[in-house]
Amino acid sequence: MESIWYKILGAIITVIVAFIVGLTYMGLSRKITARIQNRKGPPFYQNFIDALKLASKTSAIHHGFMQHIGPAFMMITSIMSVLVVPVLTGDQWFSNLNFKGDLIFLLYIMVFGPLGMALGAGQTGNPNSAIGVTRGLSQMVGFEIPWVMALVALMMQYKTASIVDLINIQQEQGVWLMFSSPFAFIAAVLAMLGMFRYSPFDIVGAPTELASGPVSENGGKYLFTLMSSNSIFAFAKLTLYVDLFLGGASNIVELLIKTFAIYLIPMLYGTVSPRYRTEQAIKYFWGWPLFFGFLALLYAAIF
Amino acid sequence: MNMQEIKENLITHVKANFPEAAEKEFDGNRLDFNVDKQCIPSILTYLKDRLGYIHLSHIACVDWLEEGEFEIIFIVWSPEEKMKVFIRTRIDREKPVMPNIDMIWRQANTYERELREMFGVEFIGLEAPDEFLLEDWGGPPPMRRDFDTEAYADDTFWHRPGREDALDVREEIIRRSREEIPDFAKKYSR
Amino acid sequence: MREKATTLYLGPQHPGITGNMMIRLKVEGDTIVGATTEVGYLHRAFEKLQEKRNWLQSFTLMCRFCVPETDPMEESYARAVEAIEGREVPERAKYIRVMVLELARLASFMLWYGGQNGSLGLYTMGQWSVGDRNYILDLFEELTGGRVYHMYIWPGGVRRDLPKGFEQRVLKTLNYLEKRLDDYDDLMFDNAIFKKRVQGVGIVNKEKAIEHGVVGPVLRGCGIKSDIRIDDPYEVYDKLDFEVPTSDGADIWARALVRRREARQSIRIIRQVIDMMPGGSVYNKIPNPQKWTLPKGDAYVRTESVRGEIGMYIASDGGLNPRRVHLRGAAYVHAITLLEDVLIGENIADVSAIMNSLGTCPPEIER
Amino acid sequence: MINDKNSQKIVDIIQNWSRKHSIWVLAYGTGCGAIEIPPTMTSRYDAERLGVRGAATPRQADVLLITGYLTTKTLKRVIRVYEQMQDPKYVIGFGSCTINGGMYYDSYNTIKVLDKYLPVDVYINGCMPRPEAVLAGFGKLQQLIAEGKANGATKYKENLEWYRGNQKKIIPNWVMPEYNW
Amino acid sequence: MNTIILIFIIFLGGAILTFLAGMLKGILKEVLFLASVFVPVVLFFTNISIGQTFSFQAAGFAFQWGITPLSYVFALIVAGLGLMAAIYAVSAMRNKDNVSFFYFNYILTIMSMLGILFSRDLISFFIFWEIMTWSSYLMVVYQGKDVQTVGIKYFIFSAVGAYAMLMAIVVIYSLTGSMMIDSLIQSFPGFSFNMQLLIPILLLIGFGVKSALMPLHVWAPGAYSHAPMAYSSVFSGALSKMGIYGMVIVMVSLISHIPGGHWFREVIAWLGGITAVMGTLWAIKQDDAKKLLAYSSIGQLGYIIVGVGIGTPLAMMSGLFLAVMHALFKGTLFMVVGAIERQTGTSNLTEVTGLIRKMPWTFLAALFAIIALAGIPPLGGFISKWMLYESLIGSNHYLLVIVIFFSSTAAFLYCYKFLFGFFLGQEETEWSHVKEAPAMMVVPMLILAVSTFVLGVFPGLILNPINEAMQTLGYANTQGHLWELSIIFNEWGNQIAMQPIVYTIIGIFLFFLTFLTIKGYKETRYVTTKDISSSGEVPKEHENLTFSMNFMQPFFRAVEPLMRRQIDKYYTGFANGMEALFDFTRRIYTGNGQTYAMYVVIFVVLLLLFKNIIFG
Repeated sequence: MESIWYKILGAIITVIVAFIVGLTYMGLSRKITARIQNRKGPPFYQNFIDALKLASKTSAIHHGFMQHIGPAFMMITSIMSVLVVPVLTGDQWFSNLNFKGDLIFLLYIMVFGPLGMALGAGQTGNPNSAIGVTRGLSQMVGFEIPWVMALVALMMQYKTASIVDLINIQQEQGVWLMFSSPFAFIAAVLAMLGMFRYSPFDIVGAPTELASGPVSENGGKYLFTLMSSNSIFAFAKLTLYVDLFLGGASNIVELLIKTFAIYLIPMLYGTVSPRYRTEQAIKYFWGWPLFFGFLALLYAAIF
Repeated sequence: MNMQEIKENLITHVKANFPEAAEKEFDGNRLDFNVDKQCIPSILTYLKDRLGYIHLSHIACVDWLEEGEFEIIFIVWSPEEKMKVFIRTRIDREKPVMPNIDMIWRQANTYERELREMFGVEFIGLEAPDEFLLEDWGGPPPMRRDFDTEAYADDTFWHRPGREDALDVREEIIRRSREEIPDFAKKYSR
Repeated sequence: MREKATTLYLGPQHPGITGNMMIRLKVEGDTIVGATTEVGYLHRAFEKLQEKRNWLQSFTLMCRFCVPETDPMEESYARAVEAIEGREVPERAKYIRVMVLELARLASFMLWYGGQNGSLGLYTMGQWSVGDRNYILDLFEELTGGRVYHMYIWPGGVRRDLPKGFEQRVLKTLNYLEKRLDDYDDLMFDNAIFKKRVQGVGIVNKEKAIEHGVVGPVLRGCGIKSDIRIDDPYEVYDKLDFEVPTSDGADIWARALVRRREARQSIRIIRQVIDMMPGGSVYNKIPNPQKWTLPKGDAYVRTESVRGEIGMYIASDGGLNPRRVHLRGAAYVHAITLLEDVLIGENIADVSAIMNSLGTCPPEIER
Repeated sequence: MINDKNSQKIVDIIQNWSRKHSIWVLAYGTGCGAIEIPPTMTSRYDAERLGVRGAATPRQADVLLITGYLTTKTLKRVIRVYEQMQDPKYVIGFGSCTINGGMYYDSYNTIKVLDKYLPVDVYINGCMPRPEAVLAGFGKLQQLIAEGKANGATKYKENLEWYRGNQKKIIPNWVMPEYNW
Repeated sequence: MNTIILIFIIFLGGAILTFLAGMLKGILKEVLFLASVFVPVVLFFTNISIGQTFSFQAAGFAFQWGITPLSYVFALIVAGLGLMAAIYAVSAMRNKDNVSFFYFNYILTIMSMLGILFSRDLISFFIFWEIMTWSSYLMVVYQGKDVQTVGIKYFIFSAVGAYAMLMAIVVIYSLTGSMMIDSLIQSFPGFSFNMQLLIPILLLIGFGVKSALMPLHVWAPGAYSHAPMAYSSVFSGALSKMGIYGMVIVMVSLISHIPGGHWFREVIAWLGGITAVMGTLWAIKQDDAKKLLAYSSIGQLGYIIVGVGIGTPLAMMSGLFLAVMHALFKGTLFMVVGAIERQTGTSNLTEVTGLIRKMPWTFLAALFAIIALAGIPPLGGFISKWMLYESLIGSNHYLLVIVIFFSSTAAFLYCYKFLFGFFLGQEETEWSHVKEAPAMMVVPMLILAVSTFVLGVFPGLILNPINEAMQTLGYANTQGHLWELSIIFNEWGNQIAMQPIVYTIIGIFLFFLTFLTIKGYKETRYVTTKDISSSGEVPKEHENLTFSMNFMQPFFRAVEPLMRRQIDKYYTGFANGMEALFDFTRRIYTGNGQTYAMYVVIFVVLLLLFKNIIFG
């Protein structure tokens, strides 16, 4: 019984760490983007101030119960993802209840929140929200395919659906999956561009088109919850990539370095790209990423 | 063909078809025709289709309050001949009615909407929403000379007190010109 | 009864709108099936106010017509007044005017770079170009005292002569900007995604252009070589050597190409003007403004701005005030009937890009 | 614990500090002053280093920036947008025209004094105000927020009838949903 | 008296009595109807045990009725869903014309489905199959709309399936001399290879029609959407499972025994995969909720067929589990549509908007069902999806898993469209009069919806009978290494424990729900959907602010090449070709169903006559 409480405590700490790291990364990304754009940029802790500001907004409105609980759904997804993904290998405090780190479960729990959020956005009655949601769902169908191909390739190659096992395999072999199954890595990274919703795939909340899309009716505490959820989710996704392809991390510094290296890819790509139209984004994912996905499957089938 | 020949050529052509058009020549590439309002669509169509004046550059309206008339000026431009032609017409100020020309140039629609709203000129058969620039406007067409905007503004809006003191700025200018120019500003003075 | 198509309000409070106007879009899916523009959010009744101001006071109102590029308005007003009065302008003033106009064009192009890319989500471009635009505004500030409102080109010449060494500073800025324009090309025109987004979108073909009276880069973007500076030359443009770029695509991409080359032509013109700059006075003195009357008559002048031709009609009744001033900017034809027409069948995602590409500037419509 | 006076004070200080350093400006260019907003936000002046950034919809924004003259038609939209914003919210009047009508003092279509219709926290004067002036205005607003004096929204709530009366005087066709808090 | 025969007698008697009671007005016929469904179902649950049989001789054939573990699983679906839908139907069909005819057919359908499951011999199997087909056909044309197109399509395909099955039965009888299913299974390995191919193909045509397998699915969208919704939930939830039931027997008991049967099953699985993708894509395109659900059913049946077709223990388990889940959630969804259609008068997703505050309970049921349909944890749909993926990956079906995944990701699009179209969006004044559906309609929906949740947390409840069924089909016992009460495993031993997941989710949800509610409680206001940030403008009365037309257009631009052709067109082309070929029959061609059926009969008879020549 006692161990369960320790685990829960560890999980809560993990979530807090994820929240802090996620927000810091977003702040750093703003800083780096600013440097690329020839300006000083906000301090790296700017996002904490923004979050605190949103949390200290005194009033809030909602258009009904679904919108009220939409951010809570989003939180379920992000926290569950953090809990499923093993953060540090072999660390008692960061074993975070992971439910054996099942990949298929992770894929589906990742959809839970966006769909709940989409219902909340739908209830606002704002057409921009609904259009944003349809775009987001369409784009999701786009990038999930190469992403799943990469995962299926890994699962078939190593006969396991568990992230923990995949990390162990990497540590036993002493080589990262990034090198031992390169095509899966490429497909997954290309799909990741869509997952992080930086330019050119920021079509969901495109400000100049939809005025921030699904979140356009959310302010104050709702936006705060969404923002925290996004930062936790970003951390979860980054950790997942590190676990799958970069051999996991045994201490927190290694984890931070690896996740940030991964995080730079979509961010830097985003600063120099305009936004795709929805169908162009889908077609992009069904082009080269799909090709690499097939290569990954082929590679997995042969070896 | 120099400018003078172009003008003469144009006058002959227009005169042949619209004998009542009264021309007036100017320096440079400008030529005016005074016509009756009924032949506005036909003369514009003629200019556009036959003589290559394909660009409607402007439609302006001048309120000659004293004479009780609006003057409406259509300005067309020929990219071939590099010539501006002014088609002018005068209409009654009390009952301003004009033929519609937005089937000749689509953008005329916008001009006509503006004239309708700002001067109260009615264009027969103009299809456009009633309001253009103003919303819920209750007063007379505001661009008419007899509409006093200052009185209306005083009447409707609240003015911040203090503005009337600054009416005469000359004293202030004199006062300021005696001030010493700061050092950093000296290098900019010539 | 409720309509079938969804109504989507684009503006006035919307990040994607170019200024304070509104487009009421009717959409089915993400295809636009109907568009109505609504303007008038910026109607200040300049023309009415000018009837109350004297000829010089009217001049200060002129630059406030449309802010991205204020000098063509001043130029139009000055030339119209000069045409009615028959006032001569010193040669040096003409050259300075051309230089200021072209600098203003360049500044406006910088803003367009930012707007066009910002509408497509490439914000880095806007940060670069709008930041670099400050260097031009610095020059303006030195010359006229204002960053945006210059009130520099007035009837009879320009308000004051160039400061010492101003030409060198202009050339230095131009050298810098020329390098930066190459950077912009790398980011924007060599960008495959940008190309994908804008090619075949927002088509204004020749027929439509004639029908709607399209002007400026939009007209040149559909292959018609038309530029007021060449067709109806004013100031000293007929003495200068420059090209009028055209493109055949008729879409946003074609218009972007036209603007890209025009920005370089502006730099070329400024260099020539600085080379050819004569000496002499910069203005013919106007009489006491309180008693300044113009003869009865009217004038219509046209000036090429970044968005296209600006036409100004001024009628004088021989009094102290203008009888009637009527200005029509390029957006007056682009942003209402043409925009409503072009938007049908386009994607919601492209509305903002199309507006930027057509050069809609609401204050020009509403005045 | 929160009800305790001293701890409430500390909470207030922290909250005001965060509000001060995170100012989300609603993307609404109401007038010609909007032309100096891009330079303020971009590389040379870079307002983002002060925590100022754009917000797409009124629900997310903190500051309504009235960039210049307001026509009666725009005023209606501005009121609508202002009432949709969440507390605490601030208004910055930008340019001479918001203060006393500026050069449009006799125009029939623009309002002359903004604070009759909306509670203005900070005025930035000039025609047009330079980016430095805008930054200074934001600085002033930050100062007011930190001191807890930027309470225009409270004033608006308390004097809603007076504001409403002024607004309805110049907007004849009042079809907006009622603002009830 | 034997309980089995008692059940059927009550069913039959109830049906006739209800039909006769239709002359009388009032509550009597409703009570009779409910009783005649309720009593046999209760009898089934209480008095029937597996292995019980009842046999008799008639007309020279031996008939045997009894229940096997496999049919017990399906009988659970039929009995449970049949009962719920019956309760729902009483309220839903009140004040409709000709209700007693509906009741009559409904009872007959339930009876015939149970009959199919009880039959141990092919004759009674076929007879019940025909009763089921006929009663469902009468239901499809019950509302009298588009009988010429929809009804005939259904009729023709059913007839084709039935005759194919009949032909198979004839062949089997000629080969074995027995009508028993068991004897067929026993003697099947001894058949010649041609027969081994012919019999399963003919049977699969019959079953494939009912389970809407890809080239045979054409009838389904029309038929599902034209029947009364109270019936459609049974139609899609239970009746289509009869095809699956047959397929399971054919796949496992027959095809496994033929050499190269592995490839045969691959083909079926791929057909299922394509069915899933096309069904999903077409579902996204529909604007009518009934059609959407109909296509969605086709897609979901595709998953089941994939699971059954692959046939590894995990796959078979997932297929059967999804069959149960599909009955639950699709039954609920059809009921939801029925309730909304009853309250608003239309089921068009582009017209109805913003019912969430008007019909909250219906929304709750729909929400649960949709989450289950989308396969999102922790509801039951996830279990089946998870098992399906793991089985596909475990059995090295590289591409099929991608196809299935594409289909199930794309399914989110129509899931959202369904919920958004009916319940979310602007609350328009034209629907302000709408009230919540009567309790008799809401309660069955909620019961079914909640059961998806229960089965999601404790999948073992239904995996237990499935496991038993699979053991009789020749699979090893999977309890303990593939599933426990609330834990499921894949073939490599990776596991998903549902209970801690559910508790964590509920914990997080409650925490943030409390946070969102308590924080600034006094200053949090509800505003109407008209008060949205529409760019500062106040929308006009007649303007539509709900986004509903061409909902997923950008997606369709991307998948355009897939959608270009309709299977329907091939059939039309085929029919046109037939017409040209039989040009001389033009005089007797009347354009109605009988003629088409005639073609089929002639074709089948010809096939039967020349079977020896064709198949040697």
